[in-house]
Amino acid sequence: MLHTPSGYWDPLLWILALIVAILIAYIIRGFGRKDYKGGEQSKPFLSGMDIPDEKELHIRAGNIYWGFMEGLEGYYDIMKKIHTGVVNDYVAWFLGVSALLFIVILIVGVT
Amino acid sequence: MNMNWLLTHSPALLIAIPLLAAFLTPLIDRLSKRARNVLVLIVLITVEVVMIVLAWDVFTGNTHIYTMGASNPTATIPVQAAIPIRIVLEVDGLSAFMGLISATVSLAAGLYSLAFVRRETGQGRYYTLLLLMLVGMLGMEFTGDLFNLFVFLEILSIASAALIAYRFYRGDAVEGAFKYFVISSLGALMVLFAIGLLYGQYDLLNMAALAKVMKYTMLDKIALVLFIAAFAMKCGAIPMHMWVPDSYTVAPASITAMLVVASQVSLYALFRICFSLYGLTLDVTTVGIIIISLGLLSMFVGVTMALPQKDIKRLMSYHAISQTGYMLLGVGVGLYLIGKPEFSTYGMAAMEGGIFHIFNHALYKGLLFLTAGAIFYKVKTRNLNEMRGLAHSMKFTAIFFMIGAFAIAGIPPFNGFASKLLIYESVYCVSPILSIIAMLVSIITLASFVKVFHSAFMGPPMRNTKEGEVPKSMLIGMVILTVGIILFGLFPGWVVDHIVHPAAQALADQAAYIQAVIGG
Amino acid sequence: MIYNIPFIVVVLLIIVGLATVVFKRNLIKIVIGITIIESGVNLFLITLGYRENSVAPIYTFAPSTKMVLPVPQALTLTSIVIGVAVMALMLSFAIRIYQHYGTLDSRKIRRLRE
Amino acid sequence: MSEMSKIVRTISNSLFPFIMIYGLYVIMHGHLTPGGGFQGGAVVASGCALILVAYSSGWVFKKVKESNLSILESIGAIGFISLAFLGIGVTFFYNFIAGNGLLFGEIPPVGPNSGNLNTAGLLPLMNLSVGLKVIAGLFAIVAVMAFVASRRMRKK
Repeated sequence: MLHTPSGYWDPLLWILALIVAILIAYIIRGFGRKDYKGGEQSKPFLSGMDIPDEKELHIRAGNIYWGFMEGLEGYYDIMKKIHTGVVNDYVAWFLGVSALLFIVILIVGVT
Repeated sequence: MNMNWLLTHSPALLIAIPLLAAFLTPLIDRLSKRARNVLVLIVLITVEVVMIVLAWDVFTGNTHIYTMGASNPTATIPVQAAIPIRIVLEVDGLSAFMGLISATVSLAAGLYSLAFVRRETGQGRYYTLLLLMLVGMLGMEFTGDLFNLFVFLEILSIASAALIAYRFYRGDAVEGAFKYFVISSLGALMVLFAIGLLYGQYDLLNMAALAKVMKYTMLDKIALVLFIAAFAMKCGAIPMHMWVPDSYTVAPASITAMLVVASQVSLYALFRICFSLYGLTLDVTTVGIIIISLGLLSMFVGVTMALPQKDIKRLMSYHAISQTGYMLLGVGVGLYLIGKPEFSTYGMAAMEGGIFHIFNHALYKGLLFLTAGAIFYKVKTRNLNEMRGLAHSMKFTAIFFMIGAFAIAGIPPFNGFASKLLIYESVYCVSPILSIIAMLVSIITLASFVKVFHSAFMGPPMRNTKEGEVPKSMLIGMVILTVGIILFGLFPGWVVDHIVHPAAQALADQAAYIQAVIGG
Repeated sequence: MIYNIPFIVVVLLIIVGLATVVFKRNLIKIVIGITIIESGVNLFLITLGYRENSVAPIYTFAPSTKMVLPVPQALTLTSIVIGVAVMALMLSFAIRIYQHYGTLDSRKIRRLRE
Repeated sequence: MSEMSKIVRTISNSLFPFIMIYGLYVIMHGHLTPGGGFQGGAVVASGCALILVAYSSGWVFKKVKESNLSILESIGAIGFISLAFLGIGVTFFYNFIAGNGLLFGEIPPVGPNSGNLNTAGLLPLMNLSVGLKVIAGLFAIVAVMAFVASRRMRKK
């Protein structure tokens, strides 16, 4: 049992709760109709388009989260510009951060 | 050889045994490959066992001091002098904690290497350098002497650079190694310069003795800036992180797991210098805010950069940066609150969370890199676009990957959740925004590992790969880390009370650190 | 004043070295830049141990005057030894990179990026 | 790199023994005068580098194998650490043969003196092993680099 500032965390208790929850879910599932299967609804639905052969269907990594990347395009453009891969720039970033820390600790942080 | 003798000498033995074995390896390599592997394994297991024995003793409250070459291991101050002159090893809670991490991950990486580098040439040198990396890490953790810290830092970075370039027949491996080495030797030189600044003022190199007389003058501030910049760069804090994905990607997977720990050791050095060397003389608010903001930046930029990556190891290296951010955040909040009334509740919890996260991260990120290596071993590519359906043939690897991914995303009941919970709850005290960002980062982490799992393991099987699982020794290496993750996940309370709390206490209590060496 | 000149040289050396590493695109020149910084740091350490009107810390026929501090000299020596290893490794990386990429221009050596 | 002219070779032949002796002197007197294992080793290795420049790297590799050099290097390192291990009855690196009157075991005289070689216990032995490591290591580095460079030149 792990005591945190405002409570506690016990994984064993959590697993117990998980098992109980799964049991309850299984019981609720048991109320369902057994014959409610097959037909149109069990087929995959892809925006009304034709489904390619199910055995060969696999979304490539490059296409996952396409929308997210598209939405944050400006941010990712900046990031691409920063990550040049030139070793001189790495050193320049290091020196830049050191300079910033100099300013913060030596000038701003007066005790 | 009784238990007491072993305990007294264990700090020196832990550094000396791998060092001796490192140079024996190339000789034995010429006689027999099998004998070399056995030697390396025996040494790694010995280090792990001795480390557990030592750590157990340290966690019960005894700080171990070892003075090299003195007539008595605890005689830190020679009779003729008033200050510590010899090299002093000081193993307190945090050192033992970090040593435990290094030994465990090295053992897993060593086992994994047996099969993983089987087809490569120059294995004798590979194991030499692997043991030297272990020496560098343990040395940096145990030493109580600033210059010695620099020496072990350089041993660590030279060994790491040589190992990153281990597949030298690939151009990108050498490129990554060169980039890593340029920036890390520059950082090490800055550390040396800072050590010179401190030595020039106080004529001391021993950290405890320095801490006692530290006045926080202008030169001390300059030294502090150089230390923070160099060690933050070495642990991969954004925006000085660019070498991390480059070098982690091209190194052999077992070495990448070690490199993760090497970064954590730099993090240890950063914390050690902020807390034990400067301590309360420091302007804790400013430095705390600096470390917190480095942490936030690392968390957020690291995870968002990980999301679009197509190279599996590159993606994981960006996650390594983002997870380092959690540690910086947790311990930074601790530093920010030190000396304030909230420290005993929230500050301590934040530091426990940050330090606990170091161990958790070493375990699950090591495991994830090892699974990435297993995938590379099988399909000979790191590109996620070119792989699919690997779960059909690599069932165990898929399960290990899933456990690692759940742990890194902070899904209960794995270990990542426990440390993240501590961090979320305690940084809330400084500002609720910190907690919100931390949770957001966790969600994006899960999202990107869903992507990896989907594209590597799901879908129809690949046509032109061999069936079957990776060799047994690789699986054993992964099992060690998986068992660690599950145990730490199921018993977080015990771990925090008996392992993490002494480590955080050692970091927070500067007076005890000084007293152990100087006395009085 | 005269005893401050070494410190000025130290700062100059480090700045020259950093400028070399940041602005020169040739890998060999980057290695040279690192070596210049290292020389600067070594000079700094040696200068720290200097005491006015004192002799080298050798006990053979030592006159009974002050001696300069031997510790910074030991530190410098260690740092030089490490520097040799660093330079050898970096140069061998540069040789390997030249074999694979056919160039030493750091702008063209970036298969790893983003 | 091809062989250099006869003049260069003759002069390096005659210089080589002196450089060797000087380097070994620096290693042996490491505990008395400035210098020691690394410096002396570097001097010896630079003497070897002179031979390397005068007679091509191919010639040198016919005489010495790189793998033998790395064995020597390992032996040097093992010697150093073993010497440190020998003191573990007291502490690691404990100088247990200083001042016991045997090999390197005399107590150094106090005050200005000409220096006694037979003092300092473990230190001269450690200097010797470091010297061995540095000679082998530095010579291997220089020779391998010269060899790689000359091979590339021939390819062009």
